[in-house]
Amino acid sequence: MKVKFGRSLAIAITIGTGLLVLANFFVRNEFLRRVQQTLLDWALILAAVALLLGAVNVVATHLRKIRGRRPGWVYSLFLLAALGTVVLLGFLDPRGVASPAVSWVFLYVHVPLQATIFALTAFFIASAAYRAFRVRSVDSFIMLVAGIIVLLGQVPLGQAIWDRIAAAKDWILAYPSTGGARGIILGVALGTILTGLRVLLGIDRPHVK
Amino acid sequence: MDSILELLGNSGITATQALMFILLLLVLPLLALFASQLHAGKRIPLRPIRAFERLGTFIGQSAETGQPVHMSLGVGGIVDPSTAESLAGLALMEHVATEATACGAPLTVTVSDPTLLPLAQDTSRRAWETHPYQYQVQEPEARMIAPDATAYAAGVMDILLGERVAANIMVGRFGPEYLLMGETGVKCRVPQVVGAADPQVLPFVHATADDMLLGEEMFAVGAYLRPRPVHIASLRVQDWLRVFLILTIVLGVLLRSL
Amino acid sequence: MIYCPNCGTANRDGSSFCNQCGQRLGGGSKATCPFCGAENPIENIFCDACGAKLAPLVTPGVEEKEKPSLKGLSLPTKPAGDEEEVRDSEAAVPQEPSAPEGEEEIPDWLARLRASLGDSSEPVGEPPETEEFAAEVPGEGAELPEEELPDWLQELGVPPVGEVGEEQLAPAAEEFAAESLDEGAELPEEELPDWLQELGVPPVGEAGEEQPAPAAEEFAAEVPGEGAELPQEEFLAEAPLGEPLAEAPAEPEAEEVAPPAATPALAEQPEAETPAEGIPALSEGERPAPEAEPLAAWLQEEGPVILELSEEEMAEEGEGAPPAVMGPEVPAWLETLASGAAVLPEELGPVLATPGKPTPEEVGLERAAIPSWLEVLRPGRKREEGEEAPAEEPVETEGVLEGVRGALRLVPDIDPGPDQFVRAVSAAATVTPAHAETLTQVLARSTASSVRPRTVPVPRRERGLPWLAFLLLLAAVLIPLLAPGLVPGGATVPSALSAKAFATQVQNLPPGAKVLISFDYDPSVSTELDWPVREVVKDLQAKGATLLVMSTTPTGPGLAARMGLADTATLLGYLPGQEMGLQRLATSFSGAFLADYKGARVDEAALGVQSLEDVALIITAASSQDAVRWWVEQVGSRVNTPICAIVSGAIEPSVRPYYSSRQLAGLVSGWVGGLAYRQAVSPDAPLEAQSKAAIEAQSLGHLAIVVLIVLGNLAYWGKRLFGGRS
Amino acid sequence: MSDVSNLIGIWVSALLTVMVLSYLLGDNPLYRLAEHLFVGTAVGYAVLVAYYSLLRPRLILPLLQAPLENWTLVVPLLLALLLLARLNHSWRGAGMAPLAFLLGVGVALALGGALFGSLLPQVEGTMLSVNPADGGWGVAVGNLVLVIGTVSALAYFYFTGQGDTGWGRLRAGFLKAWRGLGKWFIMVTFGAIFASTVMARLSLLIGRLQFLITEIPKTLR
Repeated sequence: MKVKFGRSLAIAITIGTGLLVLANFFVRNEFLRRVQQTLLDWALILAAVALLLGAVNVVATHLRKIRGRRPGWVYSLFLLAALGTVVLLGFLDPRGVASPAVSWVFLYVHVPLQATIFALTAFFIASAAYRAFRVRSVDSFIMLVAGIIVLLGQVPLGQAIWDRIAAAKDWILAYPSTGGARGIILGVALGTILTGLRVLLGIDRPHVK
Repeated sequence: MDSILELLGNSGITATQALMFILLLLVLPLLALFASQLHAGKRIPLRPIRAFERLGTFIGQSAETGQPVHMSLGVGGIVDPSTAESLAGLALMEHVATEATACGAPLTVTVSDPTLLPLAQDTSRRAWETHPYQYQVQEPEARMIAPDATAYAAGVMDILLGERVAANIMVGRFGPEYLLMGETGVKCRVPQVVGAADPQVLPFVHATADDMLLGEEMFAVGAYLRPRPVHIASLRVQDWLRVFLILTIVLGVLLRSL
Repeated sequence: MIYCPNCGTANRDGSSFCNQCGQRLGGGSKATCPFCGAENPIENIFCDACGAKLAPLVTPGVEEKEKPSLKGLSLPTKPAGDEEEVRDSEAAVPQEPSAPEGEEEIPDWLARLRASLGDSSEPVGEPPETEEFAAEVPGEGAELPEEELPDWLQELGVPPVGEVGEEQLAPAAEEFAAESLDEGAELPEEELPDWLQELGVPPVGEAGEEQPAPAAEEFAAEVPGEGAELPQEEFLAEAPLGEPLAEAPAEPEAEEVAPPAATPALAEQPEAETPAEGIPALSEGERPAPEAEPLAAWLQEEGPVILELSEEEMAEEGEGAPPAVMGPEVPAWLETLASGAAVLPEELGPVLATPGKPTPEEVGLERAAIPSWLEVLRPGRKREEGEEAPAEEPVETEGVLEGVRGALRLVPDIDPGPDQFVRAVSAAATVTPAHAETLTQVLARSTASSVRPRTVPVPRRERGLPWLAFLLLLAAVLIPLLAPGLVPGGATVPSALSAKAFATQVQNLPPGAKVLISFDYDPSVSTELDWPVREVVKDLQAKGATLLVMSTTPTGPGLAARMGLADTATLLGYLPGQEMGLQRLATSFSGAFLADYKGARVDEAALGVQSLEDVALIITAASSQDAVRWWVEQVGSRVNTPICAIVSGAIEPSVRPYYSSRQLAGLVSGWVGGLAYRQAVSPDAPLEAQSKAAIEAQSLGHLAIVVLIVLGNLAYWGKRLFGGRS
Repeated sequence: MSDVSNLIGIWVSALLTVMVLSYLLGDNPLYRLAEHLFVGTAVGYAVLVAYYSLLRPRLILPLLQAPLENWTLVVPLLLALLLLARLNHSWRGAGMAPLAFLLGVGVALALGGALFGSLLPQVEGTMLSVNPADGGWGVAVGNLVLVIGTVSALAYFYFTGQGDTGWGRLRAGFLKAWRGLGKWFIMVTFGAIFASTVMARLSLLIGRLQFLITEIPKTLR
């Protein structure tokens, strides 16, 4: 009984907040806008709380790994150490994120790591290119042609090879490529609308037990 | 007509808003209509999507080999515009988790956004609780890696490289960091099923996944895997809206050109 | 009261599992690995020593049903009602093992089995042929060449009963079959569940199969026949494929329970569903195979165990000795059987359909298979610690069987007693149909598709080509960086109108104008965007503009601070809420930023900015098209201030439309765009050497990618055209 | 920040950069160490941001400093506590309410965003003139290609089929052709996006390498 009530309540909350927020898209109304603003502020706060929960989850996961001496547990030690250090530095200094210590870690540890790991995608893109553009069918041939034109059209070298290539690249990007992308985006929008409606109608309730 | 618009305008509703609202309202009766048709026994065939068919294979393999299945719900959350993609991932996850527990395949679900984590945890718990011998099977593990997209990708790479994954299923919102995960999966020769919606990412999904759920297809999970009349009806509505959009565009182009 | 060792919760006496946390209670704290014999902590899922999987896939469920209904108290393991029923039905079947000989060798349940068999079957059990059979069994089993199995069968991993039956059964089993049928008929009514009787299946015959062990004479007599039919070793070897099958062996217990009629569900379902839906062919005698297969798998698995017990050599001969553990598990397919009708057809249908015509005997066997097993096998009691389960016999852990390992879960130290079985069965009967369905679907699918090799290769670095790709790219990028000036085309940047428009916007700013810069990118693309942003900021500062710096990503302010903007500009900090945050910012600037980067309160009055209209120019530096879209849609539609964007090259195609539609007043994309901007602002200033080198590296890098694409195609077509022949 | 800390910083970041790049030689402990450090700092930094940018200024300080003015914040505070209650397993159910709230907001945002952020502008943007009189032949042809591309790519996703009545079959054949065309456009898009991404990613790599090549020698001087 209790559970059932909880469920109905949860569904009601979802539908209620959903409709309130959604209404703003359709009506320009000062009161509704303020209600929505309040709800969004609350949601932000809750998201921040959820982040704390998530951090607890991260810590717990790695603690478990360390306790179980599962493969790679040593790395988990470092992960926790890094996490702990950053959090500690941030909370020791009232300036928080802006404190010199945190800034230093951010500047000299976090940024280079993130930038370099992301830079690995350059290599991954190379090996993906090796595989992705094989001409297996008409489809993939089309992809190959479009890909190579755009690839060379972006750099001076391409223009040295064929002086119209930049124009060809621009044409592809402006028309056929945009067309395909729009089709995909519109499709996704349709899917999103129906997915959203199902939740707001209480048909899908991923959050209710 | 003008007077209606004026009336609406006075109450803060523009013509486009009214139009969109009508569009949204149209969906409801259609949905009800198709659902009732389905209940009455009408059959609506669905175009085959291979990724859905292959999922079970991978889970079966996982059960046989004891290697875990990794499922990623992407870097989206549930309080932002990527909510729908995250929900699609959750819907698929529910299916995957149920199948995995059913045949004893270990499953690890990772998320990046902390708001999605509780839902993933509940979903895995739910799948596990429906198992008749739940205490003899492993509950699928749902965990967060990091809220930052690149860090998340790095964590997933770590799982793919280090945990001998039997299959990698990724459905949700993905950004440019996808390539880090997708290509690592290829390198480790992990079979991958990936669903993503962002056109910026799709070429790389195409290049790295064995089976992909391209854009809109990822929202069809409910209809394909847990066939409920409402979900199939909802796909049908989607198709009708599609036709409506196409006609609108064509009409618009004609009006503009003439 | 039993206190849970794990969480301390008090559980009712007799509980097997903690009702709070699921910890196994009283069952001993060690799990013995059935493959290597190592002792593992009870909570281990994989054996510490050999990696075998210890956790059962599905064990005879002790509790599942009760847990939900009662909280705080875990029920005694035996529900009274069920138990009584069981007892009643069991009354007919002697429970105590009356095993004549060699108790040490034979696990209790076997003994009991024997006993039960013995009682009923002794009269029947000693046909003259027994001896021959016995002799034949081991030999044949071992001999079956794999080639005999049709490919599809192999793929499916289903023991080819049909074939086996035809080839081997036929000779040996003919007489046997006749007999076994007779035997079935002779069996006392009490023992046979109704449905069994209806089927007219000889329960004994099947039981016999399981126990080719010579140890028990009576058995031997019965067993040989069946044993001969089913080459056990081979089956096992193949078993890895068919998970369901592999697991099936576990079911004996459950099945045992079923027969006693204690579990109406089981009894009924087999009757109604199996014959009717699942295997319509059976009754016709056309398709014995389908049914036979599931049985076969079972039998085989069980068989090996027994074999090992009695004759170790046999086990060794068999290539894939069956993992001994199977006993206690309830096979998933059984459950499905119990719960849903359709299982058999789906899984077995295709498999069975193909094998050759079944001999009449086979037909009989098939029918008998499921039911009789259940009845005959009656394992179930708690193993004592230290006592070795049959499973623990040294079984081969490698080779074909390996795959099985994962599929078969071991229940190392619990052999649920008969009562538990009952429960398991009744549980199985009520198991959510959805679950059963799911399982069948999974199984059907996993067996049906042969697309991928069954065992997933262990992640391993792919050698060769990716490596080559990495190297090629690295070389292409490094050479120009170290030795600029080599690349044709040089560093002439394609002039970009959008970058020029950007420059114009900056240059036309009135002196002292307020400019809002939003760092909407994160460190991952900082390498690409930092430089153009720095260029723009430099020009803005040269114009004496007042910079307001914000970010829609949490890491953005850090990046801004990194450029020294924390001191030279007003660093408003992180605006949470992405799109919604921007919407709010557009409608009211005040209140959007409660505290700036340093935690100080933002004073809009001092800034002189009450709304975004007070700002002369908005610049977003973005790594995702979403951020640009938010600015354009949420801010651009509400505010008249021009918006310019500095974006990563990757998203230029998606962002450019906003420039074309004039929603963006200027656009700089990536590094190259930054150079174009630079040239537009000061056409005469020579490019720095570093930028030149970077552009050339970019050129050559693109060329390298093109080369890789070509190589990829050469490799692909080469393999396709010539690979087949070589 | 002092020069010394800067110097150390540059060396640390160079070291970390090299550690990550060592991944190219194969998955190795150095890389994994760097990667775990990265994940750790990312989570830690996010926690700090969540606290200093959100919780403190938007929830804690207002409630502490002016509880009466900000009494509405009690609601999120309660919801937050319910969410935190999830930490205790038996209280997990309590988290349903805050999750329901978040989901309601999120779904509405997604739905509204899809309608007004994607559907409307994209449809409007596709209603282009294909009349050469408006912008010349080049533009007209281009627009036509764009419109056909959009429409056919959209049709590519068609999910549901029709019975095999005559009309259904006709429709199926038509749809098949349409979908094939849509696939081509989608492939062009893939190729173009792939290629333009190459540019951005190569820039990143070049940037990192330049950092190693130029910054390190500077510190040695």
